[in-house]
Amino acid sequence: MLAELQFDSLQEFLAMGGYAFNVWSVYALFAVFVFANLALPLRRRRLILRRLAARGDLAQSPAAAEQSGWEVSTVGEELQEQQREQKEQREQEEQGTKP
Amino acid sequence: MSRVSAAAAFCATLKRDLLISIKRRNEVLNPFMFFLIVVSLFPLGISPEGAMLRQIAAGVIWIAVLLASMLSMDSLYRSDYEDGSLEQLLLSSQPLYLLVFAKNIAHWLVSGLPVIVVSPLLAYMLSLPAAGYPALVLSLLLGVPVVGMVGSIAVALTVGLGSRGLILAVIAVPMSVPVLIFGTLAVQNSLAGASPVGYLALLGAMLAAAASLAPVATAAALRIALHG
Amino acid sequence: MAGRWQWLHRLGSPRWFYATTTRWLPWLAGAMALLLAVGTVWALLYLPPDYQQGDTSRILVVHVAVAGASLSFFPLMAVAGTVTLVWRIKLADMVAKNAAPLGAWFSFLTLATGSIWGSVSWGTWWEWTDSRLVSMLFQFFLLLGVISLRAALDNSATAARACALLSIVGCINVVVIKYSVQWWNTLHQPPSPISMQVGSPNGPEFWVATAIMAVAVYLFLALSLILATRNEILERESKAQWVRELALGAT
Amino acid sequence: MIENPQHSSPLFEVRELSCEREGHVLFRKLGFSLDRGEILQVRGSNGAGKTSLLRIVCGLDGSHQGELRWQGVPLASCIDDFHSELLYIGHRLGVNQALTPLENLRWSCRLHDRVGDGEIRDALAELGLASHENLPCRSLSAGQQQRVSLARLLLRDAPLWALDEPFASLDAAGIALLEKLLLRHSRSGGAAMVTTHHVLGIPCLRVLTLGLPQ
Repeated sequence: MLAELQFDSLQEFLAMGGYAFNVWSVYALFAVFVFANLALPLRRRRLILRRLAARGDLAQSPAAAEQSGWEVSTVGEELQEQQREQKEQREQEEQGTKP
Repeated sequence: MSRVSAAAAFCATLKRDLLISIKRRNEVLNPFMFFLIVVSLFPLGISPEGAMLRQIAAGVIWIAVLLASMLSMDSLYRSDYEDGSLEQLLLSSQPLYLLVFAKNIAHWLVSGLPVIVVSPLLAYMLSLPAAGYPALVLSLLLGVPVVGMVGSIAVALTVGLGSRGLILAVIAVPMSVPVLIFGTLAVQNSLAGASPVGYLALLGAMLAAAASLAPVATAAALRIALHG
Repeated sequence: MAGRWQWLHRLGSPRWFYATTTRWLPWLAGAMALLLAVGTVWALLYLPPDYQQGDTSRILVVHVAVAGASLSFFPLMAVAGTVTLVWRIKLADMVAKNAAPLGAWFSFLTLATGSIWGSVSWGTWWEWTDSRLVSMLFQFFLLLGVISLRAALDNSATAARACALLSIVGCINVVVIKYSVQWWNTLHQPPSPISMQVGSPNGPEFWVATAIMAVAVYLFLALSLILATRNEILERESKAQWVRELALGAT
Repeated sequence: MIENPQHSSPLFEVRELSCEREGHVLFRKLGFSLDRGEILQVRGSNGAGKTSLLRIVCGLDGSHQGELRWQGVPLASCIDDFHSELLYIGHRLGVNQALTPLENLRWSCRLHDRVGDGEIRDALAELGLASHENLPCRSLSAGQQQRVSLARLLLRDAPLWALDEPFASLDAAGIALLEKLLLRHSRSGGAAMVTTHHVLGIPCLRVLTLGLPQ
């Protein structure tokens, strides 16, 4: 079922039976569409990799194993320490307002 | 811990929302006035004589209803989000979709019903023949709650955003296209002498689907939006 | 129980996805290029012109292929959305995030090629009574809605799950819109001189060329989506060790 | 964290809780348990994750890793029971500006228990808002609106309180009143998590400090 060539000459092929504009605009749009949606991601990939490589010396993020960022303390010493802090704050405010 | 029955929470939420809408009457009247203004623009914009208006009357009223409901829906969850009541709603041990359904009903009573009641008057102004009035009112009666409930999903998704960029309309209006299509078809069909029952039945089916599924989706959307 | 979920989470790990796609990308790209070339040459050079539409039937080959592919975007995003909401697999969100813009481009191309073809066969660039084109228009609007919701929500975790839910609701909506527009269309069929429903060109060659082009377009869809998702993985996992090594190795 | 000696599991327990916001780690492997009668004060600099922790504990925020248990049962499987025994007051107080305090409280309590208007009036009176019952809340000061939300503490007997900066806009009398309520709550076997920088003069107080260098 070897289909034979439909056009005899290049001009006829380009004329596309009088619908040159329609057919070629569709295939042009299609070509741009395929090229854009493949080239853009690849270009973006190069930019990302370059940016990541430049930041290569970033400090290691802490290992996820040990707990961090918080601590629980019971009342005992915690309360006195807070009250001391608050007393100091009040004294600073008074000195601040006196002169 | 005796928990209050879901029906009691439903009624409490319904009463509360109606109370808020009564106290904030202007927030409710503005969309309604916008609806009246939009409808009265068309005769000026297109042409005053009846023959032309008659053909577009149903579509004009339906599109104006859609746009007005976008504006009125905006305030559905916004004030509750800003003052923290939405969190209390999520933290109630009652099923959230039921409370959302109560809010939807309250919103429909306050903003949907007035539009439906006044639509025959506007239809007359747009010289729609009297034969079309019942179909128009019935189609609005069935269609407007669907628009409200499907729209409330989009409102819930964008509750944290405030109204910048009118993103609600971009998301919600395309979703109400089927209701618009069958609503206008029902009226045009009744004008042409055929019975609009077929389309009203379709709208009824959409209402049943929306009433059962939309509140569940809205509840899920609220939980997602508040996880921010 | 852990075994089954393990498999699912391993499947969902971005690193596994990146490694697997690195292996398969060349084959995918090769197959796509080959089929695309065959399809285009066949459609442009060897397809006999249709007795009714003449050479514009060559447009249909591309239009039908792209239209078919663009119909698969909302189901794809709805499935990815369900996976994001239920199992919270980050990879699904990465795929869905990149599928939306690509889907919008596909829908736009379908509308463009459709109206260019219609300008000849129907004599007008836009025809409201073609239900496929009108429902594609509203799919385009719904996709733009998902994209604008993604852009509007700044917290990425909320944006992922909000867009997932909107994709699921949107997918149902596209189906309902399609049938209501079709129903509406049968009633508003204007009695026009030439029959609006110009039949698709007959002859097996047309359908074979379109089938090849359709497969090529699906491969292109997969390739473009995978490339975009890989970029997304590199950006989101930029702190991971394997990404750092990859970056240093690549440049 | 030594296992709890009593055979019954603690009222509320958090294990291995980690939370990340846009790539920035708030805390990692956080663990504590809250027994009946205990008040836990959550302290930390701004942005340390105090509010996030409270919202995670209340089940409002799902983006975290770790395990939360309510009376030994994982939170996910008893969320409704948990919510019926939890009282959360956030930065946003849940007080609608258009409604009066009476109407606000009638709704927010009605979601959980059967509460009569009489009890609401007594609670408002105890919080010094007797004469403001029927004024719309927008005409009340921030401190007064805070007291309206605190009235819920009297109206609902929820074992677990989660209060986010409850002392924020209170005057001296208000602070004393809230401390009295907290004391009464912990004596009657309730527990509470409070995020505040105010020094709480309450026995059996534990302090969780967030935002420490990692």
